Amino acid sequence: MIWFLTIVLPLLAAIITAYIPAGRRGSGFIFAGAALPALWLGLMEVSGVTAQWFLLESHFSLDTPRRIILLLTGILWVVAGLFAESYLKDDARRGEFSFYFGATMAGNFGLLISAEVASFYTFFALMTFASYGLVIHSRTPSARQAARIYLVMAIIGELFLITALYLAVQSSGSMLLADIPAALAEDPNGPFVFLLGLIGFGVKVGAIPLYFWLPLAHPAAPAPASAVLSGAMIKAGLVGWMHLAPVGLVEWSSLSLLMVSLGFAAALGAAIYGLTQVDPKTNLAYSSISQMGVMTILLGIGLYGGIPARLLLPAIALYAFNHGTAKALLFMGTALPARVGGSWRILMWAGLGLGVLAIAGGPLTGGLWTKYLVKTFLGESSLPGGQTFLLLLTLSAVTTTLLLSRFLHLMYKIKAPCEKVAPAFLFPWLLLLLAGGWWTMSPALLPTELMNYITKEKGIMAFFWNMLTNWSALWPITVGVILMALTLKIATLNRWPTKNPLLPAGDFLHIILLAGSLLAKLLQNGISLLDSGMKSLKGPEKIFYSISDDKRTSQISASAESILRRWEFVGIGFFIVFLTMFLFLR
Amino acid sequence: MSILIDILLAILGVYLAMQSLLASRLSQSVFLFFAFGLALALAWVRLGAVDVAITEAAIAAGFLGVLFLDALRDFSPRDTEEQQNLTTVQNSLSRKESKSLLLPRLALVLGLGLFLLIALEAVWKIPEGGGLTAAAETLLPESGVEHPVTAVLLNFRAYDTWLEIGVILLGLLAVFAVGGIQIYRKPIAAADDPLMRQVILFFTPVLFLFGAFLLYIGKSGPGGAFQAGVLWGAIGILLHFGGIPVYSWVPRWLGHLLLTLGLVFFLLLGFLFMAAGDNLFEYPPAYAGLLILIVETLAAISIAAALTAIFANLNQMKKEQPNDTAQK
Amino acid sequence: MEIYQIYSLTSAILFVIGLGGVFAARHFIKKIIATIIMGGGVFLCFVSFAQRDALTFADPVPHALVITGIVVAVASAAFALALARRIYQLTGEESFTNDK
Amino acid sequence: MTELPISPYPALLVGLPILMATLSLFFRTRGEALVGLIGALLTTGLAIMAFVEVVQRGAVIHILGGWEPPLGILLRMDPLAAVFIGMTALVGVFISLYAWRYFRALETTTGGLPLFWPLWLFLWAGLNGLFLSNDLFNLFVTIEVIGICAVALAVLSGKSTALSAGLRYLLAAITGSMAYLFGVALIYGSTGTLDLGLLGQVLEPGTTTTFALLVITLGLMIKMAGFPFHFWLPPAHSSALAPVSALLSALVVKGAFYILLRLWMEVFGVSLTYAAGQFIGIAGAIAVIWGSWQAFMQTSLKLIVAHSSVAQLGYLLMVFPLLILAPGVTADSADWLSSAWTAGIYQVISHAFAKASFFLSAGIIIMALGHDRIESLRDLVGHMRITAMAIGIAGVSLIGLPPSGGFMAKWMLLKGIFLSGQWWWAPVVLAGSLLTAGYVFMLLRLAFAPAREKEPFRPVPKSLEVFALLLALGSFLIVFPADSLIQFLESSEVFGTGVESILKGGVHGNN
Repeated sequence: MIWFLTIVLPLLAAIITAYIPAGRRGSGFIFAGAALPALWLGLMEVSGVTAQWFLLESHFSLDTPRRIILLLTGILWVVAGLFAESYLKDDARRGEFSFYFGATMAGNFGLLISAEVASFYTFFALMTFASYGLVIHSRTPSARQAARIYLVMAIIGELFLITALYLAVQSSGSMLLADIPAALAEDPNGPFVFLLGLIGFGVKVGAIPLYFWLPLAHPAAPAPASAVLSGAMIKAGLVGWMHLAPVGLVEWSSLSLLMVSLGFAAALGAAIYGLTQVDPKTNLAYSSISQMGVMTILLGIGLYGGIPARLLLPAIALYAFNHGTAKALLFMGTALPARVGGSWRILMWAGLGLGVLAIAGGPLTGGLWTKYLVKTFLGESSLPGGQTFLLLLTLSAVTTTLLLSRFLHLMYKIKAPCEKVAPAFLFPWLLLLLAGGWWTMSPALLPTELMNYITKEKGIMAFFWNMLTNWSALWPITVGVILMALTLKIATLNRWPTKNPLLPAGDFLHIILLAGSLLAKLLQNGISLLDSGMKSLKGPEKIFYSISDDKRTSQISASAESILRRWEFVGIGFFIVFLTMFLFLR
Repeated sequence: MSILIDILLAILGVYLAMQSLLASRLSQSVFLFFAFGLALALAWVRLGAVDVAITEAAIAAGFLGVLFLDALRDFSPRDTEEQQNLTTVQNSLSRKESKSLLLPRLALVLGLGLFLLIALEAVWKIPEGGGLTAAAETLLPESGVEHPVTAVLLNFRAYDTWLEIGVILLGLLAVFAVGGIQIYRKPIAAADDPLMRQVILFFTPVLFLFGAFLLYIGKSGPGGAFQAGVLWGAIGILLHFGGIPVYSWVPRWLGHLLLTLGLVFFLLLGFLFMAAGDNLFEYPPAYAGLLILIVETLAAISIAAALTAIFANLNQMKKEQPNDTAQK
Repeated sequence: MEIYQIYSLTSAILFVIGLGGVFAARHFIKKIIATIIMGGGVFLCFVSFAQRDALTFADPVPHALVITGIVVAVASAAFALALARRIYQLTGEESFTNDK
Repeated sequence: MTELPISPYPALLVGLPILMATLSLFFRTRGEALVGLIGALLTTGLAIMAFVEVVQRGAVIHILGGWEPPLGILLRMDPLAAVFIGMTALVGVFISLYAWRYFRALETTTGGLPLFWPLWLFLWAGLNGLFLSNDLFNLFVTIEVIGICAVALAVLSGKSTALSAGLRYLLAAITGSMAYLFGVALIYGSTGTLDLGLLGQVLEPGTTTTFALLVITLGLMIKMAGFPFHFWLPPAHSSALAPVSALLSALVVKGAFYILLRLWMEVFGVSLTYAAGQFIGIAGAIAVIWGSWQAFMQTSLKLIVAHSSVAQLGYLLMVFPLLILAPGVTADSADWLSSAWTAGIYQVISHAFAKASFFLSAGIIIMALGHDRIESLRDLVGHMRITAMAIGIAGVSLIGLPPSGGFMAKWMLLKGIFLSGQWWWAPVVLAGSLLTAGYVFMLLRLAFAPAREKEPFRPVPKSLEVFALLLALGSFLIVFPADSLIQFLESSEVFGTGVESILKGGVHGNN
């Protein structure tokens, strides 16, 4: 029952809240209530169920990594729901927002608890397409552009991942997701199928080079939606990877190296590119890409063999949990500085600071612990160049700190209101603090096996208070902060852009668009369709539209159709079909 | 000797069919088509299918011929193809078009030729099937009629026949539908011509009796509901010509009753026996002959009414001003 | 060569003529006539087989089928004629224009 | 044959709608609509009862006149027919409700077009008769009933474009049925029977059978607008009134497909070859691509939807290559047959729901705007939320995104394609989906876009919008009983069978 409630309640909430008249309150609590079954499932272990009447017989169950992520997701949706109620109090389209919000929520929960391919894909698609409504919510030109690109990328991603899932089902001979990794490990085509999945889910994860929609779409949505997009939904792609990856069963060295190097490229590159941005939300989006890079690295190690899935996957989930709560904290935090005044600001800054520390893996935070997990596994893997990777990981802590202190600086520059006020959504936000990354160390989430493996009987608290680990976590952050402080204080070094981003957000996209438009131009020249020319660089689908909207194209296809509509040609078609089939049948 | 007649008849049929499509004047086309229908009717007679011959002559050649002739008044009297050829000469643009059509037409003819060869082979090589003559012969005594074709039509395959009566009604509804949104209008009578009226009034009872005879004889020989229906329908059409629009005299409800009588009675009778535990259209053998005669009579009335109404509607299409064009 | 074979071969020819007429004729009326010629071919085919399978009487089933078929064909032809006349009345077109 | 239980439902399913149709002729506009609607509701109820009967008792028959085949005619309602009849009833009842309201709204200007009701009920009877029929000639009569009704409905508006399209449609339909009948004549001549069940046992391969198969197939392909015979469909479907367009594309074209499927699988197995199946598949594939592309190029809503029908019907033809096995493959070892059948059935049902909803929505938009140029769809979301939602949902089902019936169909089709190793069809399915996504999202993008200038949206009865939405939702809801539906269908004799094409002559056969 609770499994169905997990999905049905958000859908109900979507419909109910869409009809709450403007000015009335309560949508927040409805959403919070709708997420309760998910929280319950995240905390308690409930045995799975089978629903024969849904799709092609659906199964719902959870394993440890997905349970962790479900808990994270549940928490984020509760908080975002509460936050959204007061954040969007005066928004004209709040009903619509609520509808998409609830639908996305149902999809997000559903895909996490699905144990077989059909319902997983169904809910994945529901989440993907419902969140289109969240991205386009503000209807500003930039939101529209972001939404369009989001949609195009989502469809491309869906195509890849349905193919991957499809082939995986073929190879395993069962619809159950749990059977897939073992089957792929055996299958000679396994790496290829996994690569397809890597691309398909990579769109959602924001992996290099498929991430370019993300810095546009995440900031475009309203703050609570950005928080769930970046905190929870992005993890859905990760879950997809985890479903497909035969961790610990294979030694696919090239795929593993590919994932690790792409992960590092994301971890370092995105952080550095993010520094050039001036919008705090874009900053955070790049940080998300960078952090997802770290998770990509972890999963990549798993494909090299040696580390069993029961240790590695929970570790990835724990890392995701820490990042998700902290990132949601920061995203929602972007709404705060302009509305929080007086002494409330101390609380706000404390929260933001804590979030930044947690992501950078600062001392005495949950981030420290999860980063330690990464380090441990990276050190233990037999991957060539392991030591270099460890060094790079430390370096990424520096760049992350740089990026996030830049974020804090940008936030600092937002003008505070004069009077001493605190908006209603400060409180749900504070609630998120309670759900912070420390939970990753609590026995409720941390599997005993993993804890024993890492801490070697010393216990988690001994680790937590260990001076050495705390120190080694502190210095990269200090370096980062000092670097940022120096560049800000010393005028000659202060080259930070203030008005416009140094480089456009969605970097890679512009290269694609450029290449695409060049290609389109060539195509047009080639078939002498150069008539309208490329008017604008609005989106990849424009290339298609520019061909289809061309007068010549429409003339040609219309006249072709009108030829097919003439009786003489229908007759010729009749005889061609007749004679061909006669030959085939004789 | 007799085979020569058949060959000549076959050649005549093919020639008339070709000519009616190739004729340059539309009126020629229609007349040749009329002749084709009669040639076909002769062919049926040669093949021993007298029922089919009567039906063909009455409906396909007769009724349809009248409809086509009536339509001729409507279309432009000028010669369509000829005129097109004329304009082709004058207009270089359309000459171009006809040139561009040459290749497709050649391809079409080639395709037709190959299709014909294969069709001939298929028909030539047809294996002996045996048909259902034997089965019909054994079951004929149970059917309640003596003529096998009537037995098949109204008993063995009564379902097809029932649907077919429905199709005639549908044909009328469809003709109504073409009239656009103004339906159920009263037809307008033709010009008054006293001489013609007299002639027609003279023929009316003759036709009626002949129809009734065909209906009754259908039990034991060629004839039956369709043939009788067409003859009675011919009365309505003739009266319409003679300025006596029966169709508009009849009140609306009666008109509809006549139109649907055959179909509905047929079905209700079937339902009645179905309620008694039989299958649809299953008659108790003892009453089968009588029931079939009643069904046939009502069906003939409905067919006659439908044909008259179809003709009346088509006939007055020309006269009616297309004033609903303005509403477009 | 049996008598029925003359007619069954003729039926194939008539069918092909009708088929060609439907595709190649321009005027509405001619297209309609072509469909009826097609139908005539088909019915001839049926009846020729009835003659072949005759015992004490010719096979009655094809006869009945042909009577049904003729009536159905005539109903559709009457409908087509009504359409053609109405189109001519409204637009003055006598054949299909190709721009649509 | 007679061992199957006898039931009165098959006869009632044909008789009742015709009875109500004739009854409705006796009333004036309002009364006629009321009688028509009651008739539609009664027929739906009857269809549901008949469906339940088949669920409980398995396939049932009705021996018309008490004469058994080959002399008599048999109506047979097996699970496959029951599913088609049920689909017709479900889609039909929503369209009827819509039509009732729609014509009430039009009453002031046009007199309410009362002919719609008798014609629609006749059409319904024809469809039921077609699904039930087990006799080659009776099938001809039913497709003629359907054809005349369909064309008469299509020209109801009386506009010259509709009339011209209607004549084209009618001539195509007559040509198709005459070709079909020619094949029937040859088959009767060579076997002496018309009953499908008996024919399947006695038909021998040979030139005559092959030729008969071809003219029958071509005739039916003209009727179902398979490529390259789709020439009549877009003008006819786009120029008809909204409820009529919905009926035509949701139900009428499926009738020809149903016969084609049953004849190929049940009767003509002896003379089919693998290559012929592939060829039909190619025609379907071209239809998918061409129809979708044409839909994409159109600028008026109804034309988009009509061209999309061409593409969606192409998917149906693509089922055939999967059902005809390569030489050397036996039906027992071909484990994709069930998927291919499921794909076909689901494509039929989901397309019926989605396309009906699409056309009904188009009707609403025409009623509100007075035309259906797609530029005017701008800000549809703001004005007609429900209709926009219906278009979106129906569009998603057409694209084949989950969890719609369209997804089910495409998923099963892909499954069949990969299992059978005929991977070359897969790109077509994907490309078709992509192009469909192209025009559906083009519409949705416009629906979300802000209006350039305020065009007056006339008020439209809310219930119309609701019926369109319900149909769209139906295309999703049909996924839920998928499992039991397939199980139910599997008890049908023909479902899940394939044709083994070994040693049947032909290119892959005995040379």
